[in-house]
Amino acid sequence: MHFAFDEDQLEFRAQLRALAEKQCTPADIREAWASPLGWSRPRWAALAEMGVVGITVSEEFGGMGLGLVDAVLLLEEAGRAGLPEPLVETIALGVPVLADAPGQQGSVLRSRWLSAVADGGVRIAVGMSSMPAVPGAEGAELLLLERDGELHAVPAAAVALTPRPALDGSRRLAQVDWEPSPSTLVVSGFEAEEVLAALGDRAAMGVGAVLVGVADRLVAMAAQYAKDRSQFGKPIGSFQAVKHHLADALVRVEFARPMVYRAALSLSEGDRDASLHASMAKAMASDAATLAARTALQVHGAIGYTWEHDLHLWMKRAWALAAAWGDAATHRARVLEILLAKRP
Amino acid sequence: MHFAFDEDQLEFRAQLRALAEKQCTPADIREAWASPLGWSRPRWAALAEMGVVGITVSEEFGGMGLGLVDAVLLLEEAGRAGLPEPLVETIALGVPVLADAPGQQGSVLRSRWLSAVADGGVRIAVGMSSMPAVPGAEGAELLLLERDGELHAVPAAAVALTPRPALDGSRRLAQVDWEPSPSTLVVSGFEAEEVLAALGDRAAMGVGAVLVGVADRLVAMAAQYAKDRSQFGKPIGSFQAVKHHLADALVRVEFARPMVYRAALSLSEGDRDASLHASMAKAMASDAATLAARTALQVHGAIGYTWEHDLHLWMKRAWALAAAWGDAATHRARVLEILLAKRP
Amino acid sequence: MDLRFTSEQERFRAEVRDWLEAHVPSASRGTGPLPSLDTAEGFEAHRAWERVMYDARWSVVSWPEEFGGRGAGLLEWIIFEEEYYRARAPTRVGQNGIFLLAPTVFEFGTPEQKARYLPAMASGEEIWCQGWSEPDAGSDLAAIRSRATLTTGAPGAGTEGDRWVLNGQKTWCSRGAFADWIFGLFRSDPDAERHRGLTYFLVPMDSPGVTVRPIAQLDGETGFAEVFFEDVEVPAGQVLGGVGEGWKVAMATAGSERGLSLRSPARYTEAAARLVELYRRQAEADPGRAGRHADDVARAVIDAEAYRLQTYWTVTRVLDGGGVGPEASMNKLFWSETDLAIQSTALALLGEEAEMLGDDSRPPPWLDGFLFALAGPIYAGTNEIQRNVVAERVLGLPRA
Amino acid sequence: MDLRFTSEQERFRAEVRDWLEAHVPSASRGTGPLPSLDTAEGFEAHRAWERVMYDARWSVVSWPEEFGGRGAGLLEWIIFEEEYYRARAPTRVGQNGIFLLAPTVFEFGTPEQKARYLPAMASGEEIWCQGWSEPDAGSDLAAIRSRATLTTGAPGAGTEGDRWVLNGQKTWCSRGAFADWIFGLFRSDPDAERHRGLTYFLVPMDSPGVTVRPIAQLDGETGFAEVFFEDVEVPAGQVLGGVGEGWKVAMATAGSERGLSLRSPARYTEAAARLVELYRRQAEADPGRAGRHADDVARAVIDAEAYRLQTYWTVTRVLDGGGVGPEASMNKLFWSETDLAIQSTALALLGEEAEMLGDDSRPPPWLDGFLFALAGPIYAGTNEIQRNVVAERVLGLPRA
Repeated sequence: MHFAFDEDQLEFRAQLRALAEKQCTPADIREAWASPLGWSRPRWAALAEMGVVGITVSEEFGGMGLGLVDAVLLLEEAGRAGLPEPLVETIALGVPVLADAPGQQGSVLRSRWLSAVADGGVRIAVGMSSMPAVPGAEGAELLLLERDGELHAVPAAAVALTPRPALDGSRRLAQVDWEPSPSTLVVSGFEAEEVLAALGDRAAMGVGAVLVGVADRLVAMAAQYAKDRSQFGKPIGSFQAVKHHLADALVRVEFARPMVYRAALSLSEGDRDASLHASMAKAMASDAATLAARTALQVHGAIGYTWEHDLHLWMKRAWALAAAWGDAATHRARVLEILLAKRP
Repeated sequence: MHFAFDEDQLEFRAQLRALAEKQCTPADIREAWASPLGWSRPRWAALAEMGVVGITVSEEFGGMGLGLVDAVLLLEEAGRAGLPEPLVETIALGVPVLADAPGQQGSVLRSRWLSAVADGGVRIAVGMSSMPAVPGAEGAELLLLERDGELHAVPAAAVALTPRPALDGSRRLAQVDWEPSPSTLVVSGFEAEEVLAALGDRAAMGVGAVLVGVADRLVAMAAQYAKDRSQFGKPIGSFQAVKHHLADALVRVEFARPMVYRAALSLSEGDRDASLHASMAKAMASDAATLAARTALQVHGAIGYTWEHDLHLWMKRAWALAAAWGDAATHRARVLEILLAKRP
Repeated sequence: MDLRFTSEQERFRAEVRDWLEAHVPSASRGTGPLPSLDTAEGFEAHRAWERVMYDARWSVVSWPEEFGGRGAGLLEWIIFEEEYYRARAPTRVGQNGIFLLAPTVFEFGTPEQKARYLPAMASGEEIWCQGWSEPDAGSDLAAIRSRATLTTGAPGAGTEGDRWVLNGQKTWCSRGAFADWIFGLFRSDPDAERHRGLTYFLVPMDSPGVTVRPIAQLDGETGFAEVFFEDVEVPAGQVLGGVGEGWKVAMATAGSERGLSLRSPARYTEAAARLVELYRRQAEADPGRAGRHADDVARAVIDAEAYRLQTYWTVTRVLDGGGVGPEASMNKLFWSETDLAIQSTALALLGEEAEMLGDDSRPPPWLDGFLFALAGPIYAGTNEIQRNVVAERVLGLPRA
Repeated sequence: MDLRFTSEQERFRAEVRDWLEAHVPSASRGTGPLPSLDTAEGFEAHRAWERVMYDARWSVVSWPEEFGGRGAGLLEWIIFEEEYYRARAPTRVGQNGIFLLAPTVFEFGTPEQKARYLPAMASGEEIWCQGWSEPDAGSDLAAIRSRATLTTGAPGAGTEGDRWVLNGQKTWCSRGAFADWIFGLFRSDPDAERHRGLTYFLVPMDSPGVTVRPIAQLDGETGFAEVFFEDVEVPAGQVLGGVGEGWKVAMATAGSERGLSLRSPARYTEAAARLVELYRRQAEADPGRAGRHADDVARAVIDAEAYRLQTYWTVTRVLDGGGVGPEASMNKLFWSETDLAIQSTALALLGEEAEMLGDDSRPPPWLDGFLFALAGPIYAGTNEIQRNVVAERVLGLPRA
């Protein structure tokens, strides 16, 4: 029992934080929102250079060969920094699918794509048929797409995209038109069910990690504002209503965090309760981020309601990700379902 | 459109309030809790004398011949006063069932019971087969009991009671053993469905009215305590946390109240949306009372957690009635069901 | 106790409904929906709609006929609003003037002011924005620092009588980007105690010295603005109420904003009805998913209905000669939370679709409604301030 | 990162489990459940159980062996607690002493005090109650007025050295009705500033001048008491920590109460597991009704698990040499709200059954648990106080 990160993991996060402080200021995020792509190729390259993008790619293909426990701290940091780059899909969803893809097709996929991912030249988008549109489809070189319970790996050249803009300016959704074929098939049948379930669990954990980072930033911004802003002759943070709002939000964030870390651990260890843990984490992270957004806006008042204030850059991320890959209610329903399936 | 009570109605409430101030002090309530019956025969007689007990009994049988709109204000007052007497069952459930009972049996029931109700000599208890026990069964002379969708009127002599004490010392529940017979049958079949549905709606409204009164009293007690109690050199009511807790509770009570009044109006007018209105009222009243209890206890702190402080006399009533005749979630589910059944 | 309308009121309702049915801009008629009123084009389109309403005497039904109204009662006003929302008619671009300023003009204005301002307001010829908040006076409204200085006879202008010179800055002026006039408070006596020494002014936005900086909201559009005043000259006739009486005058207006008149329940009951329809649709597609939000749907619908009934309750009291008082703060808490509950629940029902913008890159109705609802607990006195008011003035708890 | 226990720890767990299985009072063995510990009879039955545990060295596993413990680590303590709650073993009647006082004795006690008090506490021979609050010192604990006056050589008593005379009143003393000893703060220097001039005393409840007034709780039983002190003489050796150091010493204890040691997560995870079983049962009987509370069940279970993980997170930090600090206030907020959520949800699932007492006229387990949970947000520092602490000491917001 040692529920903590090791020095290397913390050091890696510190590096990412340093990079983000330089290359991902609010002005940078605004620039990304206004750009055609929604994120920045040079920043992606820097993230690849640092090893972030290839963190889960095995060393054989030039990656760091690390696992989800290493990745979870970086994803949380990505949320805190407001990184516009769609990291979760590549790091926590796409690479592990390719790494585990069975058979000859699996080997082919790995040699074709994994080195390029680690080099920063390839981004992976992931789309389920239940999704109204696929996040990060534009700018992705490889799309992992589910249809009728089968999972396919489709190169960008083989899909047609219809952009569907979203409230968060760096979430570039698109409807994807494509045709499944034997050459794109990664896995089908019962095996696909397992792969897709694991994918969903990793998405819940990965998005949950980003949400915890986003929530943490929202609370921090609001606390800072509450110290700086005065009304009635004193900082608004000295009013009990403001204090209690923020304390409640902070508590929800702090208790969501270890749940997300544990989900990463269980997923990386193949724990038989990994799905349970992933859903618990996403439920808490979604709610923590939603509450943090609500609280931060209320503490800021009108200024937080403006486009020119930076708060909305994180609020909109919180709302979008809280609903992505299953909202809190969905994951709570799944938690209860899993628990009831266990005989006491 | 004139959504208000008339002078007579307000005057009747004032009389009941005056009676309660004299005859239903907290000490009186404690005495009732400690008594074998859970309530007081002399007080019941006083309530009958004033016309409260017979408010819905027609003048033909010596009652006031008034309706549910008149009764709702008294039931609310009963909640505010913490009256231990089980008024709802007699006034809002039993009497209207007897008044509308069909056929020859109906006439027999009315002549046998209604005058005695108005005189204060008869109390009516009501039990559905879904209930774990029947409130007010002990001390009732007449029990209206449902089994297999039929409604029966059973004199106390024909039932065997097993007392099941409850947390609220004046709610004397009992399991009732009885045998349905043709001579006890009031209504069956499709007609019984309607009678039972209307009974449930009146119960939701009536219990909702008591709950609003209880909630109102809880908030008032807590507000008074917040003015009287000092910590850190000032009244605790000057702390924003206490203010905001109480403001939130008050708002829920104030907005539940007109919903209950409207439900009474719709039920008395046979409005086709009466069930919808009754469920809306009970949902709001249950939640308002639960929140008021929670808030009042938190504002009082440890003193409110004691038996010797009066707060628990109302808190326990709030908890019991919030669950009786369908809790808030049950009534919300019913509201949505009714709304969806309407075609847009 | 009676919740029915008279047959005369029902006839009034039918008349409103018929007129709206025939005139509300709509896609089927090729006249709508109007572009967002937070764009220059949309603002003018909404202004034109105000004129259409005014010409048919529907823009200010509760005002006296001489100012363009129908002298309708409070209940008729509520009926009008119910029909207006049911018809999904355009947002009232003139609402700051009509709902916030006009009650104050009726109460404090001179006959000349009433004649000068009210008809032009009712017709949409002059759209008003509000000038309450300042950068350092938000929740603490009495901290206003914008100044009004009296000068006698402006130099070289050949004018008669007293004139005031305004300096300072107002912010969060709703509709400020395109409005014609602004109303607001300025400190006319710098030595007086905070709540005193304020005066209520009416100022044309095209006055020399007025600069407008539009502010983009969460949706990227300029629903409000900062307004800067640099030696803006205003004749004495543009003071509303007495000099130094501004706080009292403004509180009357704030009472309108927070209370009954602006927040017609129809808005929430209509939104709640649409929420039920959204639920029905989503439940047909995926009952399990929708069912997880069933309780929230019912809760929101019930609260909207409770707001409606509370309004009838209050209206009855007002018609019986009573007042509104600090209960207005309860209303504000309730409608703002109800609105947010309705809109959040709708987004939850929409799930992953909720974040998507429309083909025009604008938030579609539910997302738009959610963003709008988020402002509810903030403007017109934050909900924290309202809870203080409820605790202190309704429950009698001591001030801090 | 590793959430597994070592095989040695798993052996420890097995040993605990086996012992508890063989010894926990139970109906099947004819030894339990014990009567309520808030009755004289139940108190003694619980005391006897403490002795059984002590004799097998299970009563204070984390204490050094010389005082009756096993010198077990923090993780072993958590394992022990997990098994203790899983076995549904009796509530610890000695918990005020073991969890609140003992950490303070270990930190501030003299060797003589440790030897004198700890083993008797561990064996249940001496049960302690706490004397923190006073009628006018609740949330504002530093407002304590009970006095301690120094006298040198008590008159006619033939004693040696300094003695203190205590006067005043303590209230909400948990277990106070039947306890043998009380620990608490008294004002030893009336002229010092509020937080100074307090001294921490250990006092036998049978001292002349001590009067106990049991206070009945919501369930009618006397879980706490008022304790009156009238010229109660206490020798100097019963001061814990330095004279005038009482606040500092007490805060260490309060830290234990609010923080990690008292609130083992097992209590909540076990309650949550029972909640799932209750849900299963109710859903079999009436899936529609139970389903309406499914979301709350899941929420409560998830929060209980979050509390468990947060505890592991904190324990790891402590084992790595870190401290707990103001995060303890977050824990207190979280466990108290989680407990209330679990218990309220259980009552909601029980519906109309929830209000019914058992055949012994006592609240049955869930109702009892709910009543108990209601005290959570109040005692050990109200949740309002805890939110202040979190806001000020974790987020750095300014004091009022």
